[in-house]
Amino acid sequence: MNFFAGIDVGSTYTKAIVLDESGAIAGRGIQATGFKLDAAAEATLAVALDETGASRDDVRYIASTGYGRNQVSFRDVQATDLTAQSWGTRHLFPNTSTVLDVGGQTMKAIRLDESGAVRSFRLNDKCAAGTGAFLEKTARYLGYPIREIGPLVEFAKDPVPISGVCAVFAESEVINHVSNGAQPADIMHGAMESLVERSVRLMKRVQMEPEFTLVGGIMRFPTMVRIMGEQLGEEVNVPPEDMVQFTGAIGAAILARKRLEKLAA
Amino acid sequence: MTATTEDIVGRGARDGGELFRNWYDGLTTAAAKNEKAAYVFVMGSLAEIVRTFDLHCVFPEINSLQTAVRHCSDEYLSLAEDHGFSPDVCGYVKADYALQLRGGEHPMGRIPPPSIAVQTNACNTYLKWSEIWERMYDIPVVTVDVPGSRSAPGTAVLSGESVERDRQYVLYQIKELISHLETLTGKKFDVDRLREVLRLTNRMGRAWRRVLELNRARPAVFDAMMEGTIYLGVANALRGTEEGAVYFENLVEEMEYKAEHSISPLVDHDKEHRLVFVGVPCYPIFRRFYQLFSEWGGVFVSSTYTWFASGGLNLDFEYDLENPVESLAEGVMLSVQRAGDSMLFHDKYLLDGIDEFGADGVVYHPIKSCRTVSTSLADSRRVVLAERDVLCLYIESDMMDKRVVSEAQLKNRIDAFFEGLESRRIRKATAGTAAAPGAEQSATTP
Amino acid sequence: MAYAAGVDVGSTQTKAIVVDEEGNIAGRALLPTGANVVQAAQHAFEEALSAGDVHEEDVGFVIGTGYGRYRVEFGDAQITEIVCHSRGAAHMFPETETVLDMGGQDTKAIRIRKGGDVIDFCMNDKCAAGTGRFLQSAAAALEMELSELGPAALRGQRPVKISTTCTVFAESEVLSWLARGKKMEDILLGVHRSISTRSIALLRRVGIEGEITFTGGVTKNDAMVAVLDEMLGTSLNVSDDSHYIGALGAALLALERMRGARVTADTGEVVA
Amino acid sequence: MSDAQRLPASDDFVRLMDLPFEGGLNEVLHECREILEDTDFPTVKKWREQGGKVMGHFQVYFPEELAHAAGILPVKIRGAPVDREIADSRFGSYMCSILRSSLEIAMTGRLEMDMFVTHPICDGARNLAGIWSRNRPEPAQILYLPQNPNSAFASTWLTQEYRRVLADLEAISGQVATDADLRASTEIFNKNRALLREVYQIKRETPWLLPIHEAYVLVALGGLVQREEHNELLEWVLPRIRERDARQQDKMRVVFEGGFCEQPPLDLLRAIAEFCYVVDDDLLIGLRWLLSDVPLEGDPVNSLAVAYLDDSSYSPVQHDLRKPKEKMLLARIRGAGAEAAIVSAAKMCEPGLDELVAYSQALDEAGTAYFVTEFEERMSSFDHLQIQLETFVENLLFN
Repeated sequence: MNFFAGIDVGSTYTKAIVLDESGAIAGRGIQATGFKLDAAAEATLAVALDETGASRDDVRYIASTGYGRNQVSFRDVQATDLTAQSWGTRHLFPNTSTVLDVGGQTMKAIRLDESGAVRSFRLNDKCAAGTGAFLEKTARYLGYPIREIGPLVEFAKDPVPISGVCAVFAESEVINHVSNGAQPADIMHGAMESLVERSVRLMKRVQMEPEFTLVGGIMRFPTMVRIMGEQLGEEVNVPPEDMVQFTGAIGAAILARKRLEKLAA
Repeated sequence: MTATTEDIVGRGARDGGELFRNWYDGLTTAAAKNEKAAYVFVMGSLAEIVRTFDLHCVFPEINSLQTAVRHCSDEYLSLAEDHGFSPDVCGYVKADYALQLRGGEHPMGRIPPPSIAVQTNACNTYLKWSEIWERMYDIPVVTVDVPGSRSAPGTAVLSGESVERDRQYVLYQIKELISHLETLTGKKFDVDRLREVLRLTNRMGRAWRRVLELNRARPAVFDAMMEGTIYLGVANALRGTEEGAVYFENLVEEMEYKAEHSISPLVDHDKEHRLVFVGVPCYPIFRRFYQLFSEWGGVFVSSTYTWFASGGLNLDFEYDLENPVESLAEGVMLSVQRAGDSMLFHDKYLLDGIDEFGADGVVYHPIKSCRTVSTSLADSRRVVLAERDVLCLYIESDMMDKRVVSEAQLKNRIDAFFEGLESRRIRKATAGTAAAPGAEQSATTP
Repeated sequence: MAYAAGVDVGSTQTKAIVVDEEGNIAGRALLPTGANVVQAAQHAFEEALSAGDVHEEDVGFVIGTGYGRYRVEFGDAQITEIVCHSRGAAHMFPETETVLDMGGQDTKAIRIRKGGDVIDFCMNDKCAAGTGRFLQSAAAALEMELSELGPAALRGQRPVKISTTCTVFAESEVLSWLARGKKMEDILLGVHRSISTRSIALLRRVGIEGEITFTGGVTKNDAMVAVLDEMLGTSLNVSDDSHYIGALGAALLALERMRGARVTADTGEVVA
Repeated sequence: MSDAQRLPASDDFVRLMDLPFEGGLNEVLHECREILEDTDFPTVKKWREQGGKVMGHFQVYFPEELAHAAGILPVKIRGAPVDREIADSRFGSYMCSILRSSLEIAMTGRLEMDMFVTHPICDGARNLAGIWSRNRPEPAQILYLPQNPNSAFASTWLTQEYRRVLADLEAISGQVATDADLRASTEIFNKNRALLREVYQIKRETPWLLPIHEAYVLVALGGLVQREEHNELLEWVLPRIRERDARQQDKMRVVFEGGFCEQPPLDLLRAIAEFCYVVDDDLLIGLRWLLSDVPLEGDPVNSLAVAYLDDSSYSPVQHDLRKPKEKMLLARIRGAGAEAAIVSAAKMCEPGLDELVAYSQALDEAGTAYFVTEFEERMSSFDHLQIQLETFVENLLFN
């Protein structure tokens, strides 16, 4: 039995996906990345293989992606997050033509062509304003762990505006709001709105078209998706909870499979 | 208060607002009737020559700043940024770009599109700006290239003859501009009409200079950053018109009256901190920005904005009505050169300003949008501090982009600035007086 | 016995100091600011009181300073930290003519007359680049305690050139240098140098004169002090209590106000 | 031709570089890079040690023939990736790096000069005249290059402006530049420009022989030595580059646009070279501003002025109705047979950033693949750019 693996080495987590010959997902793994990227990749792949019951030798081709893609010594090929995310997204939502990927410190808008290949893309500038970090800092400041952000903002009644051109200065805005008695839920909601605003702006830069698919860790908040939908005036696709973090790895695995086919041909 | 006081005091602000609205109504009608409009700029203004051909004058800078004053600049800015403009470039340009995309839709009415754009190089961004209209409308863009000072005053590399050459160069270009306008309008250039327009500008200029000068009075008679900016708007929009000239002659009357009766913009004017403002105001929070200073008793007795952005009205120069065209060329050259000097080499101008207006402090407001006025501020500030016993405040924000205007950050700096000014005042007041109880505290203070 | 107090509510820490009539420190306290600024100020003040076991009713005047100064609801007056740091620095190191305060989200360079009168000051504008926060990001990236950074950086040999100025991106740049096999010590040294370079640019903006006193939380970081000393070619005034200087300045100013004498906002001058 | 045989011993100029010609092409190129990246500007120091005068001129263009004829070494001021411990205190937050670092290298004594000239190319650069004169002893001035090259009077006026600057240069060197001197200098610079055109011809026709970062080094050195020596170097190097046995790879042919003023780090160019062949660019366009030989007949100063106005390249900082920038870029792409473009601008560079908008729109309409990126002279990690380049290439690879 032949398998194909995609490994997404992110700054915080490393994700691995194993596809079987049919291209169906056979196994997956996720582990904290840490400093030893190569080891993390190896370990995560092992976890994914356990799930499939396949052995390491059954893996015919391995593609790595994510910021540590070049550190994966046992890879056969590597691809950037942009390429991997695009193929992964396309796998989950075949009609996607605009992808937004908001991560901890990066924001990427990707426009796909009919074939699913990347047509154009934009990355956020080298300043953290308007990235996930902005949201996390706000939450951390309000004393909420990331996982509680989602439930929290559901209770927002009267969102407060957060501009903050600098992710750190945004805190002093938050300080003011807090001490003016604003509710944490409303502040977080405000922060999300400003983050969504920035995302939409980035997507406009790539001449966005529906369907829209949101990937990346930050998008797990339903409220975020709702706000995004409102601002776009369009339904937006979001990978199922258990897939959110794996789109990159899926894409990589697909590329591994495509690549081997191409080489075989 | 006597009836006269009520009539006179604040008249400039009242009438100014009305003139301004009428002016925008005029533009709105022009837009509706598809009448030709020429886009001109405040620095090195070429409004006079344009008026001579009965074209509507549109000042894109004023349109843009109005969107900020009317709290809608962010809509315009983000529309432009959606089209690829960087957050780091001039907000005026971006707001105007969006304005054009929105078919001239503006909080004050509707702005007609340009039939021609006329500019000097007083600001290099003018050139990039009009290239946008060139692409959008395929209209003639005429640049009058004015060579500025080649180096700092005192180290002059300009001999009389090179000044003469520069004058010829500018004059030649003005003549080229005139034939462009003749082609555009199909009208023959009427020198007597120009003479008339220049006469009116001369009248306005005389009054404008008098108004600025009257603020040397103690207490100050108006806030150069707040009211001054309103007056400036009228000066630019209506230069070369009868109503403009009359407006400023009335304004002189108002200011003389205020000086005579010690009427100040401040509630408690014997505590006034006399300040010089350097740069462009913070329009997104215009009134609040003013209050951050006035709450502490700060009044801007002078503002470099009223110099460099007045199209040369601040200069001791009057058009020679015997040779209107030559004199216009000369005026444009002078106003662009001095505007440039007041930025590139402005420590000298500031020192004079500080002395003439008896200022206690200088507020530098460099802005993200404008490198023309902001580039030298951090550096000239050092010179001013070394040359005069004044306190300087350096605060960065923007004149259009609310995203970089952080009131908390501004207030913190402004408060510290005034705490410093207050303590200086007390120190000066008590300098020489016998040490008071507890004075050992200040043993180390010179 | 009468006392005066100063409460310095910073973006990360809140400090309180109580002084007696002679201006000697009677009690002090330091707390994380957290989300509830008002509470943080209150608690710090109470802790300082009990530390010096002083009764609240014996405190005649309280001045609030720092970002949360208007949240010190029990305060009798507010004064900006620029002025308080100047006053405190002048008290702790009388020869001070230049003050560098490195805090959580801003860095301040202040020129003062001996005694504490502010001549000129500059702060980082635009964003938090080059502030103490940069160190926090680095610490987070390396999963280290803030207090471990200094010692590690001091072991650095070849400082890495940190190109980002964004405090948030510092995190990813640190990681990418690690990924490229750079030694953690060298990266940290690079981080310290990049912050110092920016601070020194601020100092030059106000002009460097006389003794330089280093204040704020980052004074606890020996590496930062060492790097600044080296790059400035002089040694900064630093003491174990340097991070209390803002609160101390506020307390001293409070003391003078309390004495009923009319006191200038930012100097020790007392006028009948 | 063997490396042993050295160069014509023409010694009517001062050699400021000591290149290991006997070591062969790669050693020479390596040494060239060392010299170019040395932020202590060894060639300029050497020139001054021998009593030579130096005129530093800010980007983009300066008629260096004038300085050369007056016996002065014209040095192209293009910033440097140095830590800015002094200069940053002289500027606000929203200024580009090249302004800051140019002042830094002067104030830290890395680059000493006898005269500084800037131009009204942008709102920041012209301010250098004032900032320089407040911070530096050497005279600082502005050479006004016309922003209305479409005026019939422009060349007359520019000729006079050139004469004005020439007089100031002569005063510095105490050496009068006769028309004969000026013609001689023009001839040397004509030759230099011809050789630089050859460099770009190689990049267009056989890009695998000369990656962009090597080409850049060769071109840029012209701003640091006398042109005679630069010509000597190019004449030695070019034939040897043509003889290289490098294999052509399957790489994307791109045009790099956005290097007219602040310079991208050499490693950024190297990163680009890993993924693409850069077949044309606007790096240091000022050295190549004049497109063909300047005529040697007639008033030599006037010839230079006319060439600047009527026979010249384009940049975002010159407004000329005859040169709509976006159309010029498309022409450059066509001319070089490129498939894609990297359109970039230096951080905080207003003219460059404004131009990106027009460039993007024009490229979209033309259906040319491109990506937009910002750079800074002292950036040290290029993940941003690399990820975009890789993505481009991958889409060829996987489809």
